[in-house]
Amino acid sequence: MTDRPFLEISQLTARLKGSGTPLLRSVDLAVPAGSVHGLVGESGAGKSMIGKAILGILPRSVEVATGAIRLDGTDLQSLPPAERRTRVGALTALIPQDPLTALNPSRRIGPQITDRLVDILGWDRARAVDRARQLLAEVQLPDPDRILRSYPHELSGGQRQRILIAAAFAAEPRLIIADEPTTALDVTVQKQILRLIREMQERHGTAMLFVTHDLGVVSKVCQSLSVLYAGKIVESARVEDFFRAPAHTYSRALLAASPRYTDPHGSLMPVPDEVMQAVRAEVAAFDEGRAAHV
Amino acid sequence: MQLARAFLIRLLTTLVTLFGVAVIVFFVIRVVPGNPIAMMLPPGASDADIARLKALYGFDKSIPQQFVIWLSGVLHGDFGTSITRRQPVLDLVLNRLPATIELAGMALIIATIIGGFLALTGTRLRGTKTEAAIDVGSGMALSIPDFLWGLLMILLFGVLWPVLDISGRVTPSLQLPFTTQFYLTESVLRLRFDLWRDIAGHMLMPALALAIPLSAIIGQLLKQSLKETMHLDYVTLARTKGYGENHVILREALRNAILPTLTLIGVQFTFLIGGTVIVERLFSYEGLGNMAIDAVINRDLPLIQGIVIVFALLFTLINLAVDMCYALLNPRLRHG
Amino acid sequence: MSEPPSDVLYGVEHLHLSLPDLTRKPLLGPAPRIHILNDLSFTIRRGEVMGIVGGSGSGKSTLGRALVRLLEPTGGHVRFDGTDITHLGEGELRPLRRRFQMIFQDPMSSLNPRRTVGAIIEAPLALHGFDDIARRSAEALDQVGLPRSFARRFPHELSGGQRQRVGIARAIAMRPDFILADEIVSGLDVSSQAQVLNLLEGLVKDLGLTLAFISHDLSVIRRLCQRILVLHRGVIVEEAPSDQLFAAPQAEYTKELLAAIPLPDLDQVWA
Amino acid sequence: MAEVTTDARGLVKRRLGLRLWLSGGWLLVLTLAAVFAPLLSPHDPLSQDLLGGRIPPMFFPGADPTYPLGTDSLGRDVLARLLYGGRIALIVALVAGLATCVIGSALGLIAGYFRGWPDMVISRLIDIWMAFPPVLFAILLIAVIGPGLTSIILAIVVIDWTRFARVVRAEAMAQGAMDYVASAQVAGRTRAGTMLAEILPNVLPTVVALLTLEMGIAVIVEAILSFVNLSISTDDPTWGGMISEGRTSVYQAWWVLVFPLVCLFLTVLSFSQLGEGLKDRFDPVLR
Repeated sequence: MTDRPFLEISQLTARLKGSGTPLLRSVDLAVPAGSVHGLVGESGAGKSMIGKAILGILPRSVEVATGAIRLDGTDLQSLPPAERRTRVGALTALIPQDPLTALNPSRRIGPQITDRLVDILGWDRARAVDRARQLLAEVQLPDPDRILRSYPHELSGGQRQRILIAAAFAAEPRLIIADEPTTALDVTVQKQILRLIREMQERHGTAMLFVTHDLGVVSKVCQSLSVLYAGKIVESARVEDFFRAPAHTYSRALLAASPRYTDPHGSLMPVPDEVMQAVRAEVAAFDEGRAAHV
Repeated sequence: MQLARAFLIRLLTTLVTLFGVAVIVFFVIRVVPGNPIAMMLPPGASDADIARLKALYGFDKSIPQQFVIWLSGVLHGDFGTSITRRQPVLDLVLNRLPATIELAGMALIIATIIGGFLALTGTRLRGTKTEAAIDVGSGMALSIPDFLWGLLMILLFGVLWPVLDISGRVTPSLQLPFTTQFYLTESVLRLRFDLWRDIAGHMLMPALALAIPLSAIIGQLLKQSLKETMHLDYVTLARTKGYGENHVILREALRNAILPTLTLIGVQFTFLIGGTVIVERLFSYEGLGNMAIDAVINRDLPLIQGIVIVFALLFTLINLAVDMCYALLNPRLRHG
Repeated sequence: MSEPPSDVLYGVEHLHLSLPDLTRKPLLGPAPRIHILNDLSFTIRRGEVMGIVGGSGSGKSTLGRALVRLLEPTGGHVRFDGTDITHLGEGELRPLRRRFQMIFQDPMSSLNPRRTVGAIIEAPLALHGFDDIARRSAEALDQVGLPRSFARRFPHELSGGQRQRVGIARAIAMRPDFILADEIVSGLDVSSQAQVLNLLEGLVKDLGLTLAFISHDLSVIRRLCQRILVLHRGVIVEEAPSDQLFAAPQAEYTKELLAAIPLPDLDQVWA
Repeated sequence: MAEVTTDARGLVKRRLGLRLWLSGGWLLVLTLAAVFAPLLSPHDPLSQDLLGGRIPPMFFPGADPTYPLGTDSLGRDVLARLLYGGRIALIVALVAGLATCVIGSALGLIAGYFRGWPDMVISRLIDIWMAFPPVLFAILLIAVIGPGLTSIILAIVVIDWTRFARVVRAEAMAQGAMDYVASAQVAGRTRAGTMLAEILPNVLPTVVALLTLEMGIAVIVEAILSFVNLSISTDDPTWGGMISEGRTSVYQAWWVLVFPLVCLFLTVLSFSQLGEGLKDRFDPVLR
């Protein structure tokens, strides 16, 4: 692998159209090929927004104001829309949150796995179907031919999540964005799915951006992480360093607020008001600094 | 199995509904104060004449007795004889029904095309001024009923800019070589496009009057449904695969968006057929509804009963058909 | 050591609950029944905090709703403070209803969107003939740490954590003996989760409440509960004091559940 | 995120605010005109002048300034008939609209919230009613009970209660599944109490929007019945009667058709837009 990170985001700023409220504040991020990077934060912190900005699926009310998103060195923001779309389609994939709504209920599973290969990458159909079959075996789903012919409602939630993982790896993407892929699942199923994602990621050497609110999950699947507050990265660190000693007070508070049954009195601690005030002040100071520069 | 059971239950409730309609219309119209028999006879007819005629039409029996006789007749395909027209009710109804079906069918086709176009355009251009204009326009269009659209069209295309005929189904002087009453369909099949043009010209305004509110409703419902579908994860997923907006709307969203609107559109279509009654009157179009109003005004009880039952049958059949379509289009039910 | 009977607030014996499966109903005759709860027996003692844990489909919410008689059990007995409430009609239940309250999972659904927070808290008080309703509702807001001015707000004008506090205020304003909390923190961010749990912990102590706390999250349960009931597919697979359950889980399912939780901790053996 | 929704809301509100004012304005003008019809009418709406038939309205050749909107074929003043016709239209709209609303909503609420046998009965009735073509049903009823203002109102209530019942039933069913209903039960509220205190406020916005819609529909039904000569009496001035007459003489005297048609258009449109506007303005959830 090269030294250069596969995904490189620099100074990415996104805001609401109209009011101009900032949603992402100068986000810098680098994910080397084959490595898993976690994005953590509470709801509204902008962690999903980063993935959406890369994939080009931001809500219409949101615009990217400044910054660059480089995939393999090419800045996506400078590409014309149609080219950006096919490039993103060829190089990346998404594992969505809710397996129950992420498959089209009126289409069979087969085409939903192969359509990208045929339509975007120009494979011939037979080869794409072979590939789909092979992937279904890889995610440990028995009887791939039956599944390819099935409709989503004929399969269980766990099966559907496996299919979505298979579909994500179908085109050998270089980067996968996993957006809370196990939040909707029971903890025992979550474990199986997380292990499967890890295995697949390692085998295919894919870079991964793993969006989650659960620091426990991060400690199990990621090599590095960024903690977000109000669209700003307050800390980026390697996982070993972070869980031994988080650098930022907000990160520390977030870690102390996380549930940990092994330590009933040292976990689920409310974030102290001073910490909230401090991190808010930091964001405000950042905004003022930007305003002063402009 | 599941499907067969659902279908059986629907069939049963349909029969209950039809029976209810029959009971209500039968008893309601027998409270009519005017005496239909008296209207048939010349002034000065003897009491004996009246009694003879009453017996002929069965009006001398008690109302429940009359109902049983009528119902058993209906089950044998005998809807009685029209008092004013002195012909079997079934013949009269079957003679007029095709005109109404063609009118309603044309209106439905127009409404689906316009409504579908509005919904797709509004979805494709969501967030723009075009979408806002479609919303406001269809909001107004659907609050104006067919009756007013018909009158407006008479003024616009009948009087102000007289390009279309405002009354009748076909120009009376034309020779019609048709064997059925489906004039529009038969004119196409016989390749008589001269006649087709005349018939379609007569039909266009009443059909448009019926279609405009429905097209606005279809447009709104389908657009709303599309909007909800466009937010679902599988649509987002399709975008990340590299597909463009048109593909996403047409292949991923449309089919799933149509399903929930289908049942609603079925109900709206029955409303449209209900609207033919007054629109046919407005355009002197010789259909079932126009005949129905005459029948009420003339107190032609057997004819009223027959027409109402036929309408009810039509409505329930449409709802049944819509449910079947729903089941066929929905993989969840098809492979249940 | 057996407790004297007056110590038992809830006594549940051989509780069964099944619902008709209308999707598989034959044309004639009754629908087959889905058995959701099978032969559950346990007690909840006065002043204790009981945790009920299980995955989706375990029947934990159904059990909760049977305890506060939102559902009628199909078999067995539920005794509340000595009264058999298993099959009581609404009329007979009404005087008892003040004494067992419930906090719901989704405050967006459980708070009437078209009533103000004040009205939401006061309506049950009025029903049960409390005096000084305005004062009681204001005090309830104080107790859950919301400003009194919130009484004039509508639910959609609050944040998730604030809404859940309103749900708690509504329940404690009635001065109940027992509160059932059904997954009340699962929709919240970790920081609000911690706050709501702290609040509930304090209220239980201050008001001498008995609490049944339903959750899918064993970490949350451990923080709050003295005794834990593990439910799996409608059956109690394990019932134990909290410390004992975490120190030495007995049932296979409990072990599996514990082993699956990803702790924010690099030393955990997980994979 | 919160910001953008408020913004969009604000935009919509401004647009609807305008709609609310326009529609409310027209209905106010109409109400005033109907109330003060005797003062505003230059002529008796019934007095005929066979020599002064088909006088065109103002600004057209041959117009008579005392007949600002012209006369019909019997020489009756179009403006006077329009004003008096507005009275009847408004009475029908208010009385029939409200009666339909109360009866239909009550049945829908009971069916949707209590379910069980009341729902079975009411739903079956709705099914039967939906199998009738409504206009034909109305005409039939008027033929049975005889013409007159009361008959019209009665006919509208009988044919249109299902519109409310259907929508309110569905809405009440959806609301009944919400936890705030379970919460009311935990609090010890009776079933009927829950229906009135918890469910009703939540279906009310829908009911209000339907009510104004129904008022517009009532005006139309009255016009349709007058159009087929089954309304009040052939003499009394109604918009539908004027339209019926105007339809037959549209080539000779377009104004007899145009003015009542414009009034009907504006009234029906205003009623429907008023409902949407009110809902948006006064519903706390949308506000």
